[in-house]
Amino acid sequence: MLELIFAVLLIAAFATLFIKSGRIAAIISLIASAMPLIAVMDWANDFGIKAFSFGVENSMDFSIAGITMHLSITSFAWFFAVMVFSLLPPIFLFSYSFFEKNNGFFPFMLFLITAVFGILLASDFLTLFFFWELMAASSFILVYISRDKKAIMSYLAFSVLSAVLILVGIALLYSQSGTLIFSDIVLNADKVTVSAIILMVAGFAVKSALMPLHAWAPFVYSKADEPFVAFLSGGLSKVGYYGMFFMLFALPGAKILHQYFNSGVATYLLAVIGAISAFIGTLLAFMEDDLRKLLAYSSIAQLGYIAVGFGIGSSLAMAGALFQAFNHAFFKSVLFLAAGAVAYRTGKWKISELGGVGYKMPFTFMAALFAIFALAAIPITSGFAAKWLLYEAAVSNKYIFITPIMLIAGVGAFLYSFRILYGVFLGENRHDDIKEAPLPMIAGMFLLVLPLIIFLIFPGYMLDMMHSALVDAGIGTISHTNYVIRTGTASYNTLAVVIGMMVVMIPAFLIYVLRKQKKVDFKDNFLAGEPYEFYGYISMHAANNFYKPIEDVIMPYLRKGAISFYTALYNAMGRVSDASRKIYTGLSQDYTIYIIIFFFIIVGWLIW
Amino acid sequence: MVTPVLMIAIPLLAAFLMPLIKKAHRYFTFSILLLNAILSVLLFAKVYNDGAIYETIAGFSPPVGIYLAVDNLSALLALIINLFATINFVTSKKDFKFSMLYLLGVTGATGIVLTGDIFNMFVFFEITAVASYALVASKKDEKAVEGSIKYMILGSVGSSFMLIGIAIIYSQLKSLNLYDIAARISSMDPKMMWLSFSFLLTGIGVEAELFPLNGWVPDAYEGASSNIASFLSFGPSKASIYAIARLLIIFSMSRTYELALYVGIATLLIGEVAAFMQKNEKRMLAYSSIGQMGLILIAFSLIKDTSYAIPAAFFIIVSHASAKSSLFLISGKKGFGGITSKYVGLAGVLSLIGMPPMAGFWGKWYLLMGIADEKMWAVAAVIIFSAVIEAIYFARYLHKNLGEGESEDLGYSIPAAVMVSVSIVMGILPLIYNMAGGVLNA
Amino acid sequence: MMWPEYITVAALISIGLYGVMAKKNLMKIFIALSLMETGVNLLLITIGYIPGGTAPIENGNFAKYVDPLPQALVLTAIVIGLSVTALALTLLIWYHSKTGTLEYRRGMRW
Amino acid sequence: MVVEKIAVIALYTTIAMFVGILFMGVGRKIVARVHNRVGPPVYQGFIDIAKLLTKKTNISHGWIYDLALLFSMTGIMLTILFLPIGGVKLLSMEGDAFLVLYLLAIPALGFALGAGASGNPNAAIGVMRALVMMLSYELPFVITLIALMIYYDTSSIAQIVEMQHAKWAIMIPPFVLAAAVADMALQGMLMEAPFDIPTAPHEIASGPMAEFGGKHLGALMIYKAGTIVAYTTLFVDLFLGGGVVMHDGSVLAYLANFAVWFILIFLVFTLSLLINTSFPRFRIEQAFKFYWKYEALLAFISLIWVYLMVIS
Repeated sequence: MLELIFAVLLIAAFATLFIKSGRIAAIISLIASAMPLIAVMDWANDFGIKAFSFGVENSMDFSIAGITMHLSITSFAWFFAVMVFSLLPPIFLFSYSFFEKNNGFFPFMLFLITAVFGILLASDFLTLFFFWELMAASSFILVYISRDKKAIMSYLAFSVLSAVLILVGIALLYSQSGTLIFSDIVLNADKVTVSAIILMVAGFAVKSALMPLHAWAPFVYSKADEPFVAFLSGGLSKVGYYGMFFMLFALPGAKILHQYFNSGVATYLLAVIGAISAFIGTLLAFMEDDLRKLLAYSSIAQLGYIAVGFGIGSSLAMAGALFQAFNHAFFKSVLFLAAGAVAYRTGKWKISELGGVGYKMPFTFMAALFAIFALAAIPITSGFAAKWLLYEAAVSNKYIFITPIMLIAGVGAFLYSFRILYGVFLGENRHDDIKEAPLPMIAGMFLLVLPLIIFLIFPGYMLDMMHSALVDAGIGTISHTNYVIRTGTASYNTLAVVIGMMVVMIPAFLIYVLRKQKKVDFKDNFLAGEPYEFYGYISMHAANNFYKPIEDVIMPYLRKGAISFYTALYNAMGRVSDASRKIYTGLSQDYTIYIIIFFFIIVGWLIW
Repeated sequence: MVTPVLMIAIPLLAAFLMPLIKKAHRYFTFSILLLNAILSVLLFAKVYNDGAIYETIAGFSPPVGIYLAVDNLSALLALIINLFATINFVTSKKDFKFSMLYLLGVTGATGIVLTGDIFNMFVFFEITAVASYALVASKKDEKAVEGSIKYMILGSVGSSFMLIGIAIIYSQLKSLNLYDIAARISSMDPKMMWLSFSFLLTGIGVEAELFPLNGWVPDAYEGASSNIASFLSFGPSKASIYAIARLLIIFSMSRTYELALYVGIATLLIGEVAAFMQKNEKRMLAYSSIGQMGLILIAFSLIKDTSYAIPAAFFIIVSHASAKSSLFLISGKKGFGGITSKYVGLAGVLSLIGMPPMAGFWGKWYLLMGIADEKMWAVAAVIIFSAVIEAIYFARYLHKNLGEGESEDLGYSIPAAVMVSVSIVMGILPLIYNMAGGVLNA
Repeated sequence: MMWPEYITVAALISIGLYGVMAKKNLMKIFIALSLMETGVNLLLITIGYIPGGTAPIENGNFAKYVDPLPQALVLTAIVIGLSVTALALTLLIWYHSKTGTLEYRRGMRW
Repeated sequence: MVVEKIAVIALYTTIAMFVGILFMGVGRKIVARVHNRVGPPVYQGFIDIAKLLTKKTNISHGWIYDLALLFSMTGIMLTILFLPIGGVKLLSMEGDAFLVLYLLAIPALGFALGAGASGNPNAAIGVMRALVMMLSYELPFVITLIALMIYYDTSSIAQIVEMQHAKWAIMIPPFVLAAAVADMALQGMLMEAPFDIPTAPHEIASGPMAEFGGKHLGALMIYKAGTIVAYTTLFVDLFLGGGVVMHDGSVLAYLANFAVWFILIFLVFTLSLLINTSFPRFRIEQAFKFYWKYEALLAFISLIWVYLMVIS
């Protein structure tokens, strides 16, 4: 069965490579992408969750070039697999309408899925790295389709950086333990192992866009095709975190780091990096005018929280981190898809050029609205439960630096949420001639919203899902019922919040919303009945330079960021390159001198 | 009935018959190359099954006789050279002289790989080198001629050095047979041994594009027409780097391996760094080739210590031969211009930077595993650095070629696609094979 | 030892190398290359030479053979050198007809 | 049991609203006196709200616009439910300070929706200012909150209140500093001068509320009343022991605690009003700098102080 799934994915990938029509390719991809999801659902039985069963075996060995690749599912990989593969059918459903022509999105997306499936199933380092690279390659081609220079260059450079960091890490571990199979590896707290763990965590962090290694994200997220970006931000970043989770808790690297440094300084550093990611990502997000860049920085910020959870490493924090990962997978996919739907209808990306889309595309707006609530962690969404767990974890460990930064980043999320709401969906109605997005797009987005609603009322289900992952990783779970989470010091009852909210909302809803009234043209609001032409064309849309006052204060401090650092590095490297090429003077006389010098040097070196 | 001699003799004879077959020379040459490729497949199969072949020519026994020695790696290299030569020749549109030179070049490269005699190696070097000079110049414009002249000057200096090295060895051991030399190398006067090694390394290093002996590389690649640049990158350079590997095995001393490692690192760094900002596409690919040769040399320098070195070198050679040759084939015009070129470019670049399912992935994997065996972390750092540099300039290369530009020439891009698919096949063939088996079992 | 021969070899090779390194005119460079090849060929012959030895023709006097192999090698090397020189001159003619000079115009570098 | 609880909750929220509306009137009176005016009667708030709620609105700006009201009412009501009032824990065992922080942000997002849907640029600017203000004052406030959490080793407000039975937080040296910081944050939360930037009536026509009228405005006034109670109660709960003076659970204790709570929030509110009357309005970036530079620094000093106290 497992071979069958790989075979179906690959055959579908090759088939779609030659299909011109985006519609047919989308249907094929949709069916193919359901295969791993079925397998994942099937494996739920293994991890304490009752589900239907097809009898998909959960481990398998391939032999390649004299090396055996071991595949088997583990509880933590399963948890990540659930979140990653649930995203795919809705995304392909969305793509059915998004792509008129198959521009290469479908085949490489399917290769990407194959790769991700392989990464999550890998139980030795060769398999892990092989599929990791396959993922990097296929996602690079998906970026390449976007034709944007910065996106292509930064993505390839950082993909390769991540790959070689991981490869060197694997090599270091291999040199220490002499095996590549996860279950056989025994780690000691020595220098080589510790550097291997750090290198590999850094390598995985590239994919999860953690702060100093995030420089590719704004470019790629803002230029590649939206369905792919939805998966990149929702799914692939989680694969990076799966790698980190695996290194730190399954292997278990965190303990080794702790032993080696005699304190939790290394993991604390990870948490600090995550918190700074969240903080700076948020600040950059709300000052961004490009909708997709805004979402990119918001992704960086939201993903930072997961790193904080991993860094703290207590059961609370891990539950929060995994919960946050799950939520982020869904709400960010919805947001990117909604951005795609908006662009599909309007062709615009700049927030200052959009406006009033929500009046014409109410269902898209509904989906996006709910995703934004989850993003901002409004307590009526599952987004809050995740962040609550993280805050609790941070404050109960008395992290006086991380906690306020995380909290203020959480507040900052409201700022960019409003920017999306006001700038794109509400405000001045500039798009009288657009229609609602096509049905498959809406269906795709609502399918992705569904889990957010389920886990809003029953966060306990989510904690059940991650239960075996956390137990297997030796972290331990927290006490909870279906709707109450308890920590040592506090508890959070979603039912109380939701019922309380309903009790207040329903009467107000009845009083204020269910009335028969005349709808006012929104233009009357700010033109006071004057004809529109009276002012000539004045944009009443205040979304341009929206946070200007605060931007003026903050920006000077953020000007020297990671991206400008990398640009400077690139330029410096360019100068070195230009200088070193001067060796090739174009004169055979000089080259002969080099030969003589080389000869005498090696003679000297060898004889003396 | 497959003997390695045929693989040298047939194209050599065919080359000299060429003036007689002026009209159908392209079909003739192509069929000869195809025959050679088939022979090399059979040869590889034989060597793979029965072990290495040692064959003497002209009846003398070693150490005096001419001697061919074929092991797994050399059979593979012969296969690659002949296979790519066949594919590459499809793009040739020149007259019979070109075909003749081309056949000579292939003969020489094959001979370098298969021979077991150091002076024969020199002769084959000269054959392939003289053919390559002429081939580079065959474009007949100023750049081609200038590149060819530089190549020729440095090549001649290099061959003189090589001959001096051979003379020193012969004066000491009275033997030219590689295995004989290898067996008795320790009986040489150490100073003479080091001297001869230095001469040989310098001499072969010129052809093998090692820093700082590679001054001709960018100019010759830039001047040459696309298919000749492609030929240079899978033919002479690969054969020469293999010759250096043999040289290292013969002078099997830790100092020589160490030296090779340092030279490899220097070559890798200089090549990649120089390519980083190079705007001229062919020059960039040439510098990148230099870097890759350094990588191969690093892999070879680990031969003594780790069993990962040979597969690493092999996969990098395959990856580089197929990817760089195909990139050269589609280079030389504005933009990829078509879907075939675009995917060839992508696959080539992905193979070079070592991503699966290309051969380059396995090269990178085995190389790093070998380095792990040796715990040479500084080398690992250099490889990280150069990989990132390489990724950046190849990304820029890919982006630059995205523009519409001229439409692609399928006569070039389809052979390029076939070449690059060799890299893919080498990377994934076992995988498909196993998965098909798995499906059947289920 | 045969110092005069070796000194001649060293001198020829050095002069050749000097010419390749220092001369601007491509023709002179190729002349220097030929000189260098001559030096190398002389080296090969010197290696095989035994003072007082005869030509390696079978006449029963085995001990006084000059080593025949180097001479065979030199023959090959001379042929190769010849072909290289011929090609070089062809290229020079082409170069001159394209550029009107026999020096590098330094268009190709870096 | 459940019915009792619901009855208590309903009672307390109603009382809280009345208190809030009363405070609005009192506030106007106090401000007027400071300005040396007579001012409206203290029950003016009730009159205004009654009048507005009886008005009929004939026009609609669409359902998104109405969400503003739903969200603001919901947010503030829930906040009150999750805060202990005079030691009475309504729902505050079911959530903690983080929940309260986020619940307090719901109205802001609601306003964002409403302002956006109304299409009025002034409203958008007002919301922008409100959100920036939120970002500004939350930093120092959150830091003081964390100081409290670390000191009492809990994040539940109810437990923080309980643990202050012996000694109010404000009597502990570092929390004097923290309370001063939190009071300035409170000034921002209540949108009183010098931080009345978001509504700024003369500048941007009351900002987010620009388009609201009739029943909507009435509901907003109730919301405003709710915010006064909620924020002052939060401050009292955190630093002044929630106004709890008797712990025996008798009826008398209930009454006494309630009375003390009432007095304390009145004092806090009055203090805020006095600051309000004596300062002109900051610009938004000045407010931001004020909170993030000086306030945050002071708050952080108190946090480190507390941290050192706890770990030693």
